[in-house]
Amino acid sequence: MNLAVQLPGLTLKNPVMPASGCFGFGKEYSEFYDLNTLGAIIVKAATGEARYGNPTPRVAETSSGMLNAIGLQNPGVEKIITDELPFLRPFDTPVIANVAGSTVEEYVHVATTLNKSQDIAALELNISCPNVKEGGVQFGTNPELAKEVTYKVKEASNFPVYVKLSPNVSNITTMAKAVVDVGADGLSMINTLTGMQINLKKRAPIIANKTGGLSGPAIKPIAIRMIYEVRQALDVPIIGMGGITTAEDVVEFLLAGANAVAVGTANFQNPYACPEIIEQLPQVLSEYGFSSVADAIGKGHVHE
Amino acid sequence: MNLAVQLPGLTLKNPVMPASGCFGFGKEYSEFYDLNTLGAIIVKAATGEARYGNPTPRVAETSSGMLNAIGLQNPGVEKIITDELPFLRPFDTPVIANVAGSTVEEYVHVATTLNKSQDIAALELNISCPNVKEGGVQFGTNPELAKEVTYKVKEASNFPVYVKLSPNVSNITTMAKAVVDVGADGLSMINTLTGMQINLKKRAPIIANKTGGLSGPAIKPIAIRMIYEVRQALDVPIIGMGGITTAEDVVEFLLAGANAVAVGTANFQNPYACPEIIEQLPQVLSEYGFSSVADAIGKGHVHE
Amino acid sequence: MITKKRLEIISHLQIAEATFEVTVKSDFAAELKPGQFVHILVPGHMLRRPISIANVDREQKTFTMIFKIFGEGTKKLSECRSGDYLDIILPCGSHYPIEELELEHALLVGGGIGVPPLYYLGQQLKEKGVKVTSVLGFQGKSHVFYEEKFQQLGDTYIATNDGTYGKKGFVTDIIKELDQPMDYYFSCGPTPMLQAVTTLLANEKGYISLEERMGCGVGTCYACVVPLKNDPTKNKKICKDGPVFYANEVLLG
Amino acid sequence: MITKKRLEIISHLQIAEATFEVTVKSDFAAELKPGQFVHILVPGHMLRRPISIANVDREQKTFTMIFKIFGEGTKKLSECRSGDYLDIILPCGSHYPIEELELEHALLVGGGIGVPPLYYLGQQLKEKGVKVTSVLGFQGKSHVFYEEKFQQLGDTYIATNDGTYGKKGFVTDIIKELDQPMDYYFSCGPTPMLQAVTTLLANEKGYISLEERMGCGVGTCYACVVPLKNDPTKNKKICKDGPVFYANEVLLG
Ligand SMILES: Cc1cc2nc3c(=O)[nH]c(=O)nc-3n(C[C@H](O)[C@H](O)[C@H](O)COP(=O)(O)OP(=O)(O)OC[C@H]3O[C@@H](n4cnc5c(N)ncnc54)[C@H](O)[C@@H]3O)c2cc1C
Ligand SMILES: Cc1cc2nc3c(=O)[nH]c(=O)nc-3n(C[C@H](O)[C@H](O)[C@H](O)COP(=O)(O)OP(=O)(O)OC[C@H]3O[C@@H](n4cnc5c(N)ncnc54)[C@H](O)[C@@H]3O)c2cc1C
Ligand SMILES: Cc1cc2nc3c(=O)[nH]c(=O)nc-3n(C[C@H](O)[C@H](O)[C@H](O)COP(=O)(O)O)c2cc1C
Ligand SMILES: Cc1cc2nc3c(=O)[nH]c(=O)nc-3n(C[C@H](O)[C@H](O)[C@H](O)COP(=O)(O)O)c2cc1C
Ligand code: FES
Ligand code: FES
Repeated sequence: MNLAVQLPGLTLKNPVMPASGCFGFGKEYSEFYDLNTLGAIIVKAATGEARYGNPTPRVAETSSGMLNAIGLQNPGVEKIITDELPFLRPFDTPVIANVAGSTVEEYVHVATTLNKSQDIAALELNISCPNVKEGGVQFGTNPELAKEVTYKVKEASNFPVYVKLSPNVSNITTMAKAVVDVGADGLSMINTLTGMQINLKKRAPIIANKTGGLSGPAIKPIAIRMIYEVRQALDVPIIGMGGITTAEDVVEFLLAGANAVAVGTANFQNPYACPEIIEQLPQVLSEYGFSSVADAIGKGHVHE
Repeated sequence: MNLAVQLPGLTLKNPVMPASGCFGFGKEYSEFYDLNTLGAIIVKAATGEARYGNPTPRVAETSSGMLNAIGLQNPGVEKIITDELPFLRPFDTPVIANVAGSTVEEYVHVATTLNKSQDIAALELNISCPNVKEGGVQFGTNPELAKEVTYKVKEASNFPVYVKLSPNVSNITTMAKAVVDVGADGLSMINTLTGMQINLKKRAPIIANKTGGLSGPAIKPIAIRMIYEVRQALDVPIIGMGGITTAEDVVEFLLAGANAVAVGTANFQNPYACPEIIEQLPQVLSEYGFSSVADAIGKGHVHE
Repeated sequence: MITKKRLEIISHLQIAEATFEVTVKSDFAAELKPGQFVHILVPGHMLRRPISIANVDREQKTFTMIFKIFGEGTKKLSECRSGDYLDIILPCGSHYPIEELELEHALLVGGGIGVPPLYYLGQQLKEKGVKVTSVLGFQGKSHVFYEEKFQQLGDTYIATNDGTYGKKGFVTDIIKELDQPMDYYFSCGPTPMLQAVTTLLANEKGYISLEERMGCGVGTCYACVVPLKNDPTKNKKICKDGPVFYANEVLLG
Repeated sequence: MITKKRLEIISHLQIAEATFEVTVKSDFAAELKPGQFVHILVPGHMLRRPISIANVDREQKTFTMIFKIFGEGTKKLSECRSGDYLDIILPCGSHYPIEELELEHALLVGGGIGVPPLYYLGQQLKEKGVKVTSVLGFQGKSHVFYEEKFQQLGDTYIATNDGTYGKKGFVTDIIKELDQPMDYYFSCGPTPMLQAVTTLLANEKGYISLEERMGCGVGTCYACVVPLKNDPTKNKKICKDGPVFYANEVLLG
């Protein structure tokens, strides 16, 4: 069965890759299995300078999901290029760098700095970060801000840019169109939904940052809906994610219109999640009558 | 333990009521238990004329949640007043009517018509319906539309109006402020998040309407976050809902800032959900050191 | 009176390919009527699963359900064991109104997982002295169940889609060749089968039992509706007004 | 090598109030080191639960965990039985680096669910010929466990918060009165206890083991960090760099 997928800047042997922030920079899970099995790897967010991240607790468990507020902890883009990414060089698996920042300038700086890396194949532009200049409004919930940061990062980068959309919006298609209009090579969706859990004993939010991002199977129906909507409006490559834990989930994302998928939270539950999903994918695809990954993409769309 | 809660137009013996659309007009669950135990009852949405609703399938199951696209099936506001609401008259439990429509005029018509009912104590204004005049944009995702419909319904109605907010927005506080500004007596939150599930065999969305509203424990962290945010910005009565299945969940909503709560999807899993939660509430409240329902409201807020 | 109970499984058997027969103890057993269903909680799942009542033992105070593994919920139910408890809402829905019918000869037409409720119906009909003829359709030989039990009720004909057992084809292929009078037919099965049966037997009186994805199972959520034939702008609830309807009452498909 | 295995429970005992001792079979048992933990999947839950290794039987190829019911996950684990399987990631994290230490006399200071890892540590220390003194704190008498086992390792002192057993008060109240030399102390327990212990023993060398809510448990998600004492703008991961840290390395609380 042909699992290969061709996306801007990415030749994937299969459509399954770990999601940003759920796989570090690859070292830890390389102790569990051969990273060559992966379609690609999206590494943890990079910012201009090193970030400590938020105080702990940073995670909480919810029904079929989890909240996280890691706070973009990372050693900074320079150190990522010199100390983290080279580890992934020997693997025959494209690496996607996740770009974050608090100002347009920081995003551009990160993207420009990443131009010198030999170890990456594409950027994932994480626009779910709050813009400190605009008083914390997320780049990802304001089409004008999203446009601006996408345009400037596209201009600065030598790599294809996949813009990672936030689901915390009324109209995902408007956001998708905004960033595609200014040159996004693809979309990555969805990031987490903002949530909170309150500790009854402590009478306070469990997560020190109060709110956190909701991920996991709980959000899958929202991810599927958003990908379906965007796919109906736009012909653009989509890396789909949000609650994937099985090969059946992958096929559901493909049917909704994703060209490839990322697996996040499931890695924590099962460190072998990605290779197991990849192993089962051919069988599940053929069980539902598909002859390849390409054959399934967008096939869940009903045309009246 | 004092479970009583006093809200505009509503004297509740306890803070727990079934959510709109999850309890019909009360008849069916009255076969399971005495409706007098309930704090209040929110009945199914009323529109100007009878509505057939959407084609089936109208529901699907998701991880810790469900999707529904009932499509506001109801016999129309006149028949609701004459044929449905009188059944609830003998019970010592206030009834809240859920008002829906496709145009501002329809909302106003429903609210005006409900003025003649002797069986209700308040309105819940369901602004999650798509506005047919504005091309399907939801009243509940556009602050200006929300303002307009709230203002006109407030003007038309003799009852206190609780506006039911949609969670499908970037900034829930903006929506809350918009409707409170024009006189909403209270808020009811949250309605469902728009989602989709695709049937792999049929290669099509399971729900005939394609998208449906996601409810159940999966969305609880989003509900808690939104109530917490609105409570921090506004001093307005809030009926909280979204994934409540236990008395502990109720306390979490109270801590987040809800003054009362509604239980939706949980009724389907357990028809005795409401009375069981009410029964356990005193014990759970005292386990966490609260001496009454009022004592717990808003106590999850951390003030730096 | 509808209620919710924790009921003990006293027998759990596989009776055909992916098909299980589960009997539970219930003080309410004697009140259950043919055509009604129960609504079962599967731990870890949001929505209950509707399953028909396939038989009742009034003396032992037990009732039996037969189900096929379709998805995750029925898979989990298939993994239960005797001694486990199931959380069940019962009784749900309408029943075949045989008390009210003048009946001498009844035709039962079942397909797949539509067969089980007809067995309990057939038993009650036989008790009443009604002559019962059964036409049952299955996917293939390995899926056939309860053939002998139906034979004890009266003449029984089997069709399989793949021809591995009985007649190759559909239940309608058998009905066409049947040369017997009937007062009423009673049918349960997948919608395409019901459409074919009601079309073929358009001149006969009959009752059919429908399926739809359910939320509450008790009539509050409006998930499970079917449009009315005489006014498709109106509908009825399968969980409360149904699952049994007069054949001409509802619009299929 | 870190891995994930389905391991069979061969013994499951309640040993104190809400406290359970669970032993599982594992070919990896001999490789587990004191201070390390395992990360357990609780069916129906998104996040795994970290539990320390409380003992290892190299010959039987088993290891033992001791946990207390805290919330839903530990409650479900308490309901497991011998013969059930647990899905476990192991081994996780750093260990007490006793191979590298010059040691004659060790002080173990444990509180509540921080006691279990110290037992395995004490066993290994005793094997090495180190003199072991243990100071253990519990909520109250009904919560005390493994007292005799610790006594077999050396002098053992118990404190309970409510005074229902041993000394009323905190482990630090006992340590203050101890008049014994020590090369190193090893401590595990709730953060307030660790703060009190590290403050009291500020002039001694010691290792402490920390707890934090975890995502991955293997070092990829940055959920479980603790700031460094010499540079609080930097942090380390408790699941990978820890849970055992040199007492002066990290900033508590
Ligand atoms: C009144 C009635 C009586 C029934 N009696 C029987 C019976 O006696 N034996 C039997 O094997 N089956 C019966 N069914 C069908 C049975 O309910 C489904 O096979 C079952 O719900 C599938 O659940 P699942 O978890 O295995 O499938 P999944 O696909 O995993 O279920 C997902 C969701 O879809 C619903 N669903 C899927 N298929 C159906 C369906 N055909 N009808 C209703 N809901 C569905 C499930 O209940 C669940 O909410 C009956 C259905 C109805 C409505
Ligand atoms: C390295 C390490 C070793 C541990 N060793 C032991 C041990 O040997 N025996 C023992 O009884 N307990 C131990 N704990 C604590 C144990 O992990 C928690 O008690 C347990 O996770 C609580 O889960 P729950 O489902 O019962 O509670 P819930 O409150 O329902 O859990 C909700 C979430 O919070 C997390 N959580 C809650 N409390 C803690 C905590 N104290 N530490 C980490 N995560 C927490 C859970 O893992 C889960 O993700 C250890 C913790 C760590 C970090
Ligand atoms: C612990 C954690 C950390 C994350 N960090 C990042 C990040 O640094 N950058 C980013 O774009 N997304 C981040 N995400 C979001 C995921 O990449 C993914 O979009 C989301 O979790 C939904 O997928 P899932 O349900 O499979 O986890 C993080 C998610 C989790 C759970
Ligand atoms: C089947 C179903 C029908 C619903 N119908 C309505 C409705 O008519 N009007 C309304 O305002 N909300 C309706 N809702 C939303 C619920 O009232 C509630 O806001 C939502 O389901 C979240 O609560 P829950 O998670 O407890 O179900 C419906 C929800 C469900 C599941
Ligand atoms: S399933 Fe709720 S009305 Fe039928
Ligand atoms: S729990 Fe993920 S880094 Fe420690």
